[in-house]
Amino acid sequence: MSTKTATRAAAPKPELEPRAMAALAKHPANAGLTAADKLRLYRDMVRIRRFEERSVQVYQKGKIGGFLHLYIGQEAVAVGAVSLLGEHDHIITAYRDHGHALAVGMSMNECMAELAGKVTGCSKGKGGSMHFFAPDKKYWGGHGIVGGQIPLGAGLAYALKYKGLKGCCIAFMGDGAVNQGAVHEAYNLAALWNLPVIFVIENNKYSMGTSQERSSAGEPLAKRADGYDMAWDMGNGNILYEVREKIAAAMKRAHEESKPTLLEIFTYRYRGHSMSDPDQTYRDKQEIADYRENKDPITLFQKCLQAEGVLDDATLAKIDEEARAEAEASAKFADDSPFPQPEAILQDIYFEEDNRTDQSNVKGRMFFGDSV
Amino acid sequence: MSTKTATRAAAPKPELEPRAMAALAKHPANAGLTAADKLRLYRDMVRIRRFEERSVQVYQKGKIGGFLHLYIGQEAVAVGAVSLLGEHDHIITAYRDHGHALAVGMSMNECMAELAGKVTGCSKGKGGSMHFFAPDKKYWGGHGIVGGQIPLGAGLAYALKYKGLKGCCIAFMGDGAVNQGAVHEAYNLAALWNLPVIFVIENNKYSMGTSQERSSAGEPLAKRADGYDMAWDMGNGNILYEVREKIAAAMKRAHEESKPTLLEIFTYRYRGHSMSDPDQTYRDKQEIADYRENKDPITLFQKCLQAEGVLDDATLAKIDEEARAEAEASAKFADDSPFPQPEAILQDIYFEEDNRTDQSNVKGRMFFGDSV
Amino acid sequence: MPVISYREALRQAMAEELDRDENVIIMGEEVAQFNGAYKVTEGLLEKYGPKRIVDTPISEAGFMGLGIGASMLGIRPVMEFMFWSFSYVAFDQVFNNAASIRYMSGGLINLPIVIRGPANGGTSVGATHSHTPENFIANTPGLKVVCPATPYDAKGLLKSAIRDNDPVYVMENTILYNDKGEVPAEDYLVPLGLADVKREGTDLSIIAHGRAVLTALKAAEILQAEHDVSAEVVDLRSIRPLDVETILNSVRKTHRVLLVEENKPFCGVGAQISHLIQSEAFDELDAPIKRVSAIDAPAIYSMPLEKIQLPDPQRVVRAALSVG
Amino acid sequence: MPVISYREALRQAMAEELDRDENVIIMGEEVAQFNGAYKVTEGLLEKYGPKRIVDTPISEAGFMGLGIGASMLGIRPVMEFMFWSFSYVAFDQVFNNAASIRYMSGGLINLPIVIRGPANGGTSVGATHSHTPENFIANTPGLKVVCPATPYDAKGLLKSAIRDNDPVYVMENTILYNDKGEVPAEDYLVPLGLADVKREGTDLSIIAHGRAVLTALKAAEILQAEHDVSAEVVDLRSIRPLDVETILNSVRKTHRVLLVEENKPFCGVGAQISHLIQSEAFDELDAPIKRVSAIDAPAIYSMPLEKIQLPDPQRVVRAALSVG
Ligand SMILES: Cc1ncc(C[n+]2csc(CCOP(=O)(O)OP(=O)(O)O)c2C)c(N)n1
Ligand SMILES: Cc1ncc(C[n+]2csc(CCOP(=O)(O)OP(=O)(O)O)c2C)c(N)n1
Ligand SMILES: [Mg+2]
Ligand SMILES: [Mg+2]
Repeated sequence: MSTKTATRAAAPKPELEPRAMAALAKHPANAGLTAADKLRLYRDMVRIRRFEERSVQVYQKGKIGGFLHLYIGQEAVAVGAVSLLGEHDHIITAYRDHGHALAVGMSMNECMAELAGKVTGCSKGKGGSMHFFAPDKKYWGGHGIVGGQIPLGAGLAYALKYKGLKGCCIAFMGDGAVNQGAVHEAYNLAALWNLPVIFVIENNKYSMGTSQERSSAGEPLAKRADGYDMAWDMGNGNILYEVREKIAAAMKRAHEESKPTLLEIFTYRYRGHSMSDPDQTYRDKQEIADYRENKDPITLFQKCLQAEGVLDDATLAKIDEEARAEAEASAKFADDSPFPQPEAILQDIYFEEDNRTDQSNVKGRMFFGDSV
Repeated sequence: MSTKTATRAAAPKPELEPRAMAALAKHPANAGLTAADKLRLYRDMVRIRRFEERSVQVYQKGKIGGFLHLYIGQEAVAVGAVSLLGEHDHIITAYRDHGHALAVGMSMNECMAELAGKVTGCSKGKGGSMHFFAPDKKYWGGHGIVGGQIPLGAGLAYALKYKGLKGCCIAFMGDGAVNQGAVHEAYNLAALWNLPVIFVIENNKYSMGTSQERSSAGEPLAKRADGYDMAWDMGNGNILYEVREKIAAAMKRAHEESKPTLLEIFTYRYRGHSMSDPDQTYRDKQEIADYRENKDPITLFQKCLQAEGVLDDATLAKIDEEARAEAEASAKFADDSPFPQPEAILQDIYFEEDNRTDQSNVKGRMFFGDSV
Repeated sequence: MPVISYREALRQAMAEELDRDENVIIMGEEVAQFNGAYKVTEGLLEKYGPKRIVDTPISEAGFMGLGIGASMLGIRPVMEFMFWSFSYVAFDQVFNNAASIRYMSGGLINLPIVIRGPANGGTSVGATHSHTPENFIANTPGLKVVCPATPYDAKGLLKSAIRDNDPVYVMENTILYNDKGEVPAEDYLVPLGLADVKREGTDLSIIAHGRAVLTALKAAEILQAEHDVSAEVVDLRSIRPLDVETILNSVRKTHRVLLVEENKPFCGVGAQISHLIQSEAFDELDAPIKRVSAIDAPAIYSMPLEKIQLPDPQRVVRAALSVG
Repeated sequence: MPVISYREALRQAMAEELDRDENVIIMGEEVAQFNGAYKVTEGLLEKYGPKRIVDTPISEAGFMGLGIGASMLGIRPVMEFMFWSFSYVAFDQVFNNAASIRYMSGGLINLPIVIRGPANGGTSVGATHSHTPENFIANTPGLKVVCPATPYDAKGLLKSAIRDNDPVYVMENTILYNDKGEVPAEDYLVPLGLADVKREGTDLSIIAHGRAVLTALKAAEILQAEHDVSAEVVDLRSIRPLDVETILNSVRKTHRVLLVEENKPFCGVGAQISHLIQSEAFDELDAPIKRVSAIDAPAIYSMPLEKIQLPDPQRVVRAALSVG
């Protein structure tokens, strides 16, 4: 039998001490960043924050249906990871998907319009908050079933490997998703077949109202990778440079060895699980305040860039203003956009129906009951 | 956060060296066994072997439908584990379930009749080879879907704990079952809620035609328990005393601490996956011969009992003869028994239908289409 | 009679059965400390404690299997799927274990488990969150399924389900949770398999279940007021067992049938009822049976579009008028 | 024309498509080294190698999700469920991902994946191993489903399915694998959604799919020989899309209908066809539509009983004679 051992972090240590930004800046994953790059990273986080805040108002006006899960507090994870994506690298995530969407370069307009169920939305108003997609930006959603996207992420990596491309897939999930069986099946498949996939647990401590302690035996959650001899590591998700450091190492493993990694990134959401969560029963106001005041990823990175001399007050104000203006404009864009036509209900279900010709190899009736 | 660590075997070592029977005999789990006890254990293994061999002939005469998965080679696992069950201890297993059935005390008659689809079968001919049940003997089946019985086993343990009984459930599965998501979900639930359950992987090296190496990343399979801070251990399933030693330790943990254990017991099946497996593509004849000749659990225990002076040649012959006769009689019993009446098709579906009275709280039509 | 919400009716049903039988437990995601994703179980943890009101990890297959296993030993778990859509990850446990074990054991085992939760049609949560698989459940011998439309039925059916000794699905509806209605203070049961004529009529039978019953009732009012059509509304309440007699009696009276459901059309519940009526009351039919279902697409997110996708009173009225 | 088995026809379909398109891969449990649990994929590993013929662990949800994910990037996986019954552990991946992603992305993504495997009715494998969920699949917009009854159709439909750019279920049948029939040597396709009148008749339309077509054909012979009844047998071949025209044309000719399927009755495919016929050809019907399905219980193990439980020619004959 084989005697391979897993690459793993030295000591499981769930509550990570903040590491010095200055040192992290010099890490090879970050050392090559230009001032412009750093400002773009900063701006991307601010854009997410402002977009989410603006969407709250749209929601409160009753213009967004169903659920709205905000990414506020977690911005450094999506922005840090996405900033490393190369030509053949792809991502997929769960329903808390706005941050990733904006980070890959989707416009606020198409995102806000999607929230409002408008035809100008990224999914033509058909997917909603939980189901954003931008395949052209190698962003494969936006998935509502907890853990259900993780086998898909393994499949994207499988396709890349099959095609001989030097790429990988980053598949994000929450800390609550680790207890879905399909996630484990994907761990095993990825390790068994050496797939270039990076599983990222965005551990924000809670799945809805359930703390990690109440849902998951054993910690850190990433050490479950050991059972599959899969590499794993942990990182502080409030520190953008650290996210990049950890993702870069995993990407290297994926690109060069075609091997998977399970990364647990510690982060925090300030708002309730979704807009409908009263957020009263399961955590301390003090805990939230501590994160907001002392560990906010945007504030930490801002201070760091100020210390590095990359960010001055005027630029800071300008970035913030632009992000606010863009968010504001997107709310207007969404408002001004039309809802889809009723006929849209029966479109985009089957490729072959949407593109049916006389030559099509599909006959017969495809839809039943009333039409629109 | 908690700092609990798992109880675990010192060193993962999948290919276990045989341990000296004499030493194992003195282990507390075995020291109390009387000569009569030991003969009964021996006899139970022989009964399983003879039953399975006899069923092959019945199958070859075309009298058994569907699949027939034989337990030959694995007898020490079921017999060893079951021999330790106390008043409130229960078991559940997969479709390779004849050995466990006989070990808990089901008669060969009801088992053979079930294989033959007869009304005298343990499930009245409704379950077949894969679905034996004997709730009165605390044997909860016999389950056809790989891994599907493992959450049920956790549930049986849950019920015992809920009722305040000092019992446990032993839930058996194959090495191929460990890659089913539901199994992992059950691991987590058992560890999180401290359920008195013992998960036993009967690792016979293959799931159908797939070797462990080709299906499972990481070894031993039991170490996946680490991810859940669940205790785990491994044992040599060819040595009955060792099976008892390992199960006894896990039962102690279940009974006294109400904690789960994941046990990986190494064993081997001599025959194909089922009677329809040509057994040509995936393993060496040599490997089979080696197990049969050098590691057979019955032969090893026989030699041990002979060395202990517990088993003489006459007794040995008598046990074997009686088991053969019992198996022979069961084949005749099955043959002589009638098939169920057609009406049986629509019985035993709903408790409330089977016991419907005028006072019942169920009205309306329960079955549709043709009746019988 | 006290007027309470559908949500409160369900909660009362659980509380009363928790009081009555110590083997009854409530289990599911967020049912305890969070008071339920839709607050149906609010206050139960405080009253009954964590032994009986149990929060689970997000492991539907695992905890559903666990509940099924526990029910074999006499526990009576009332399991919550937060949405029906999430039952799909636990499909095997329900269909291969809950539905089949009694049969495969030749009747040695029974499984007194209740599986409840809401459908989400009309709440703009998209395709992954809006499934209504009552037709799948009812297709499956070994399972029972009820779909209450009113607070009275919700309480009476859930209590019957908890006392029933077989697996019963109680399929609720998110949009109905706030609906109010009269519910007796004293103990009562609504038997499984008993339909309810929610409105008497003579010209047409509208047969529906779940929220579609309310849509049908609104349509019946419009039909009466604006078109002088007297529609009878039959609420199936229970899909399996099915009250065939009440259905056929209504057909014998009106000779015209419209079936309404929020499910997708192909092999939906309406298809089965349609076949049943034409095969058992063929000569009573004066016109083809019509159906109204969700427009045959995955659930769309966009709010006004989803309203169009689901049956609404106007579409039901149009369909009713088109029944020959 | 060469006469080959249903099994061989499926294998040829896969081999030809593997040759035609390098993005086609075969994946499932025991499909490669073991040559397939039912030997459908025998020899493919040897010919195409382990990159394209891939054995998986027993992780249906995981590998089905992986196949779906890979199909988003243009791989065309032909996934095998060893039995349909095992698809239940992967139900979520199929229904929430394969069926919904195109829609939820507003048409940006398509999923050219084939999911194939056998139903096991009639092989004495018991309730957990005998499910036939074609009605669940067909209920679900976003999925397509075909059920070939003959070697010719098996090959032609599987090839069409592999070239189709949407998720297609190809639902085979264990008992048919050894059946022989004529299959052209040259490339051909059977379009999805095209029914086939397998026998012409004038007195009664027997409409069936999958193995029930062969049962219907045997019944039709008996009806002709012993009862002088001329039965037409319509093989649906495809459930979704559905060839409504061929169905209705047959009804317009015979005015009497019997529906046969191996599925359970409640909300089975026959229920939908029944509704469709009565709603679109009400006046053409001279008698109520009858159905023959599996007797409404979990699949029984006992061999002679299972034969009774499933539709057999005699039961079909009796039902046919009872059609008014
Ligand atoms: C299979 C399934 N079960 C339950 C839900 C309902 N649900 C949606 S989000 C959620 C909590 C997930 O928490 P986590 O994975 O930690 O992600 P976070 O919300 O913290 O980003 C639950 C239970 C679901 N969407 N899918
Ligand atoms: C979910 C599911 N997938 C596939 C199968 C088909 N199948 C039956 S047994 C088996 C192999 C199981 O191997 P293992 O768990 O090692 O048990 P063993 O046969 O060695 O006792 C497979 C793939 C099944 N019954 N259930
Ligand atoms: Mg979380
Ligand atoms: Mg095995």
